[in-house]
Amino acid sequence: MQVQLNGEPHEFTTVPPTLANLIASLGFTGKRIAVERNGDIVPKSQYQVTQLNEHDRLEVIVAVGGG
Amino acid sequence: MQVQLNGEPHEFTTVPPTLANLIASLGFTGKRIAVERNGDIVPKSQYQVTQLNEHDRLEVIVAVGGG
Amino acid sequence: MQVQLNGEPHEFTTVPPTLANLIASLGFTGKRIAVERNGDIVPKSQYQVTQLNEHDRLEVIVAVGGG
Amino acid sequence: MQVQLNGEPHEFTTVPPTLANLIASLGFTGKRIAVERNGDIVPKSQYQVTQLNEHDRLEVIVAVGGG
Amino acid sequence: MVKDKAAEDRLVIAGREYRSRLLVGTGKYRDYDETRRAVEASGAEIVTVAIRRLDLKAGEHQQLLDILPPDRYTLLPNTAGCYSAEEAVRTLRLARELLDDHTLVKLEVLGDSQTLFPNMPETLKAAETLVKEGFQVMVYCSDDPIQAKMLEDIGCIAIMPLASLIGSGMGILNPWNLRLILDQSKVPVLVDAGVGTASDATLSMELGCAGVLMNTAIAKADNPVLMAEAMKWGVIAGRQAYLAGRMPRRYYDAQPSSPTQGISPLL
Amino acid sequence: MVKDKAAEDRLVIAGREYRSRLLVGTGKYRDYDETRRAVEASGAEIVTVAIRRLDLKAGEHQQLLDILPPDRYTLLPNTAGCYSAEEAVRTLRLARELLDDHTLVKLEVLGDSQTLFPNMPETLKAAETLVKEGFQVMVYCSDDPIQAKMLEDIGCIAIMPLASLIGSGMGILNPWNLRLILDQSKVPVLVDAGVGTASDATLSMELGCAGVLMNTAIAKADNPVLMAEAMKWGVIAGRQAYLAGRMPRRYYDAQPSSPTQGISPLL
Amino acid sequence: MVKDKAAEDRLVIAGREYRSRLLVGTGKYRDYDETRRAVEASGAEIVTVAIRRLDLKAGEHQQLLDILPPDRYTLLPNTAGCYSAEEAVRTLRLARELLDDHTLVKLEVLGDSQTLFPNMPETLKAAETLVKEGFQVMVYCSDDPIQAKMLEDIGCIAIMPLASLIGSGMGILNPWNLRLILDQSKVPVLVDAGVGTASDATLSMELGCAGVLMNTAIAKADNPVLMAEAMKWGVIAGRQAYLAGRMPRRYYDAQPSSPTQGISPLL
Amino acid sequence: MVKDKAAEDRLVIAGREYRSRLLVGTGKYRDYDETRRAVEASGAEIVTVAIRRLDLKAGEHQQLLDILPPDRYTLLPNTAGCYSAEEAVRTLRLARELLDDHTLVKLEVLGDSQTLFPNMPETLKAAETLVKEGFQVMVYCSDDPIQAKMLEDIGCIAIMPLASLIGSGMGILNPWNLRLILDQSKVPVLVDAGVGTASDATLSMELGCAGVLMNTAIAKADNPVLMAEAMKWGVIAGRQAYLAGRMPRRYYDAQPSSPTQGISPLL
Repeated sequence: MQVQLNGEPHEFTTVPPTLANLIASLGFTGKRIAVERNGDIVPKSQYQVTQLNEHDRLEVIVAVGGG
Repeated sequence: MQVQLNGEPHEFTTVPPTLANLIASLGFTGKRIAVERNGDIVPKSQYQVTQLNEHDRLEVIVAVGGG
Repeated sequence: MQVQLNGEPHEFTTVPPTLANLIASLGFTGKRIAVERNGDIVPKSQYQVTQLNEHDRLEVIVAVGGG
Repeated sequence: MQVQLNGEPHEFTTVPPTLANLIASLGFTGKRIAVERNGDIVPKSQYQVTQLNEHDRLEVIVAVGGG
Repeated sequence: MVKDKAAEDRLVIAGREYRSRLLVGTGKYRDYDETRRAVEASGAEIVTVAIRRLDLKAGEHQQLLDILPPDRYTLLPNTAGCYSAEEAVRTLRLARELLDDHTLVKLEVLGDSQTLFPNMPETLKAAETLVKEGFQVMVYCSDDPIQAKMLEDIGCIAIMPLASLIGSGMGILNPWNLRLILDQSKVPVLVDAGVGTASDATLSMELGCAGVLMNTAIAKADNPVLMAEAMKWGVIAGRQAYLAGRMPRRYYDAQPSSPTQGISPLL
Repeated sequence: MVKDKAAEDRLVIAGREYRSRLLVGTGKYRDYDETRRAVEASGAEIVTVAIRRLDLKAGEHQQLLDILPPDRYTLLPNTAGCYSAEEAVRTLRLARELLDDHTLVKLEVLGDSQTLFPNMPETLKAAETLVKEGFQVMVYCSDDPIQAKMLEDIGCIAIMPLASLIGSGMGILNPWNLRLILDQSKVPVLVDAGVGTASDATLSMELGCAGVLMNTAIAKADNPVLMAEAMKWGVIAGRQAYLAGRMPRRYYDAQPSSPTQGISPLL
Repeated sequence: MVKDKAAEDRLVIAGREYRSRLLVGTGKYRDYDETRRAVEASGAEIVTVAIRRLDLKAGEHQQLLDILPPDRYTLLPNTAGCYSAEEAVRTLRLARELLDDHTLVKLEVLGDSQTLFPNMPETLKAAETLVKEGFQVMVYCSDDPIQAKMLEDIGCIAIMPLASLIGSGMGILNPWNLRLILDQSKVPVLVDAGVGTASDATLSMELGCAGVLMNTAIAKADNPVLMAEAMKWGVIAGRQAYLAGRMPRRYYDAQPSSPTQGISPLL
Repeated sequence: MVKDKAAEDRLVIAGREYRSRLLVGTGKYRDYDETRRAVEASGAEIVTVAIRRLDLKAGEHQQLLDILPPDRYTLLPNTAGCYSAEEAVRTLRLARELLDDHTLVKLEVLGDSQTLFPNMPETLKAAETLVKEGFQVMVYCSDDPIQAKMLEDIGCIAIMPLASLIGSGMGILNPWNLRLILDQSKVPVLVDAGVGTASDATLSMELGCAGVLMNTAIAKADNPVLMAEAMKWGVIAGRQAYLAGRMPRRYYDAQPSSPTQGISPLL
């Protein structure tokens, strides 16, 4: 399945294709991130139950140094 | 007839009760003024034909020193 | 015996009329002062042996608050 | 005859060897200059009668642009 | 010759050329005679006037406009005293009627009566309406370069940031923000408000401003007529210095003004 | 009428009256033609010149003095380049001879070649000698009010503190010290050195200076002739503003320039 | 005793007390270790972070939040890089989710990428939305007192005007406008942006600011960790001086620090 | 590690190391208790005292020296109130006797009682005599770099130019002249006189001064003890900022503190 991840095409094969599994595949389980799916924020509590669909646009957001 | 002139009650008896006559009674015929009647600007060309009514609110405006 | 002390006449009767005795009479023995006699500094070590004369001009100097 | 002119050796053959003649040879007769000879100012009125000697140190001075 | 360029230098406002880059207000003078003499001494060609209710109790006065012949001065009606876009727009519509379809105006919408600092949101709103209605808007504004750009994009024909608060005489408090506005603007930028003395005007022009608008600095000088003339020369001095291109600042090693060669050593 | 007082305002130096309060140097120009045009444009009536050895290798040049007709300009020979009282005194004795017993001079004794800051002890020494020898000494000095007073007490006829280093164009770095000198002096105080642009000149005059002397700011502008004219107006502007008496600075509560009465409320 | 009042002096933000009045950013450091050491040296308790896309190509990095233990630091997510209200609101909603319903945020909406000057209309719009959504908004803004008041009226909990442009290090360009904002505000006013060195921070606090927020001045010093400590002391110095109440400025007649009585005349 | 260098940073005066770079005077306090508490709070290790006639009418007072234990403070007797080299030399000879052959002194010779500006010719003369007599002279002087150099050449061990007039609290009026003195001096340069608040001290240190000497700014604050502490931190802040090396000033194009990469566009 292909999704749009942070503006780039991203191939993703884990099943089931939940957001939690995608995050795990990125190595970010439990890390402090926020996720937007097709323009809507997905609460952390929903990662397990959020099924991704082909062409979903995902933004994974972190805190970085800034002033 | 009483009108509201620049926020004050103003008694006015000339006939016909045109705006031109009111202005004349104030000694401002031909002077550089602007007039607002009930919130609308009355063009100079209409002074002669503008009949005033009891309780009309009139503003007579001039240029003064300012920065 | 009268001396000029810090610009004022000062009567002084102790004998012998040494500088040390004058200082003692002022209550300043052992205090941090400096003394000028007729324009010359008298070292502390000389207070005992310095005989004062009538009309000597003495300046007794201390440290005070200053910036 | 050689003189020191403005710090440089200067050969000078006119006779008589007056200061006036030296100035003439430089093309500065009547121009606004001042002259120092061996450290002393020579007034303009003395140029004609001032005989130069071998090794005289002469400074010819002008006004130039300055702030 | 380069100097001729300065001789032909003109301020262009709404398509009209002006020799003078000093614009003056007409408020706060002792009387209209002093006003007239000061305006004359200033050499100004554009003169601001305020729009107010006729004072009915005051009797037959001389009118301000009588001392400002329209063939000599371009009048610039302002919206001083307006605290909202609505009031300002109404005032200038009245001014347009008053001055026979005159459309060149100075917009100012104030934020509060203590500082007379501009209310920028209302200023932007009023500017939008006025430009749509065909006014040529010279706009008093803060020294915020972003909002200055918005005003220019709306179509204002001159941007007029305050140097400091109206009537304060504090001079240019933030030349850096003025600089930003000057760098970005394609319409004339004039300093409006805050000038206190001639050097403030000179400095404004040296920064590259197209002109300076002032009132209190002249009217409240001990000798207004003389100060008006001082301002005339101050603006010209600053403009010429700007055009002449100042020497670089260089702290030191200092540069002698007289030649270092040819110094005669002590004999 | 008050303005007439300004019209009759004159700078008095050594008993002679001058209309212009701008004094200019003649160094650092491209050529004597530029020098002449800039000096003319400045309106200056007192012009400084340096005293140097005739350059024998240079051939038959135009002389500086040829472009400065003595009936038009008062020459002010200086001691630029002198680092001791002895050199300065010698230079001015030569100048006196050169200019046919001319006694009005500008004394400057420099401290080092990097800053051209005055050497005040040597300046005091030279001033003493020169005054005794009958010179009328206008003296370049630091902005130290105590030593300025010493120079006045010696008999110098004008005190000329630096605004900032010679040739730096940094403007007035310490107006407060200038203020002290102005408050105490009974002879004219002129700013000498440091002016970079017209507003520096205006500001100097507004502080109450009797005049301004400059060279580099004009000669090293991109367009010296135009800058010379800018300086002329800048000095006049500052002088008139000083005479006119500026409005008081008042941060806020700001004072509206337009009347607060008679504002027509929205109907 | 009066000094104790200073000892108990606290900055209160969103109901929480802080000892430190220095807020620091975390951008522009060489690496996270330098970031950590500088933040520690600064003594800051409130630390800004930016919100960005995870960089997928960068591999397994240390995360910024790992070096900022939440029990030690209050995080202040910002909207740096946002040029519209919409982007800023979205960014802070993400931050709220990211930081587990954290609502204390720094709003900044920029006007353009060259100046990073705030876009005030968009800032006002975003503030309105964010306050309605329950955010506690500390807002970066221009030094316009009228719009600062609007932001306060909307419900922002801290007003944070720029001293000068972000990253410029120019210090406080217009202390007078800051003064106006300080005089009128009932919420804390912090200087945000423009500080370049410790004295800028000290001065900000002396003006009466509740705190100072900075980033570049520390991160881009030659020695960021030492500069961070300098800023800590600079802010404390300024705050204490403000609380201590400075001596009046009095130019002269100067006041001797040593007694004028009791001076022994030369004998 | 670079920070350690700052930790080992010491002021060296007459061969002795001091941790504190703040020197304080002891005049103008309400009483000796306040003096003691303020001096303590300031962290100063060098403390100036004045030399005066014992007041015979005053009865048995506490002596100033009783509150300044010599093992804790280095005393710095001054010549405040002296208007000639002769008086100053005499005063310091008395101080030497008074303090048991103490030779570290502060020389100041004043020009007049209204400004307390230094009399530089007399200062130079006194310095010459004192150095010959074995004194270690820290010298209060004007900000004239040439005469500062003369004082250094005479053998003064510290150059202490005024920032502004004694007791004026006007801060640093001419940082440029200070800069010249700092650039040329091989002995410590301390700002003496004129500091009004903590930021003045911070700024002095950032310029590169070795220390700051003050009195009125502390003693005449509303809360002298708290201001003394503010000055302690202000001096430290300025010193550390100087050592840390400030970021470059760059007006714009401004530099964002947050990364410009990785900004998530609106979807």
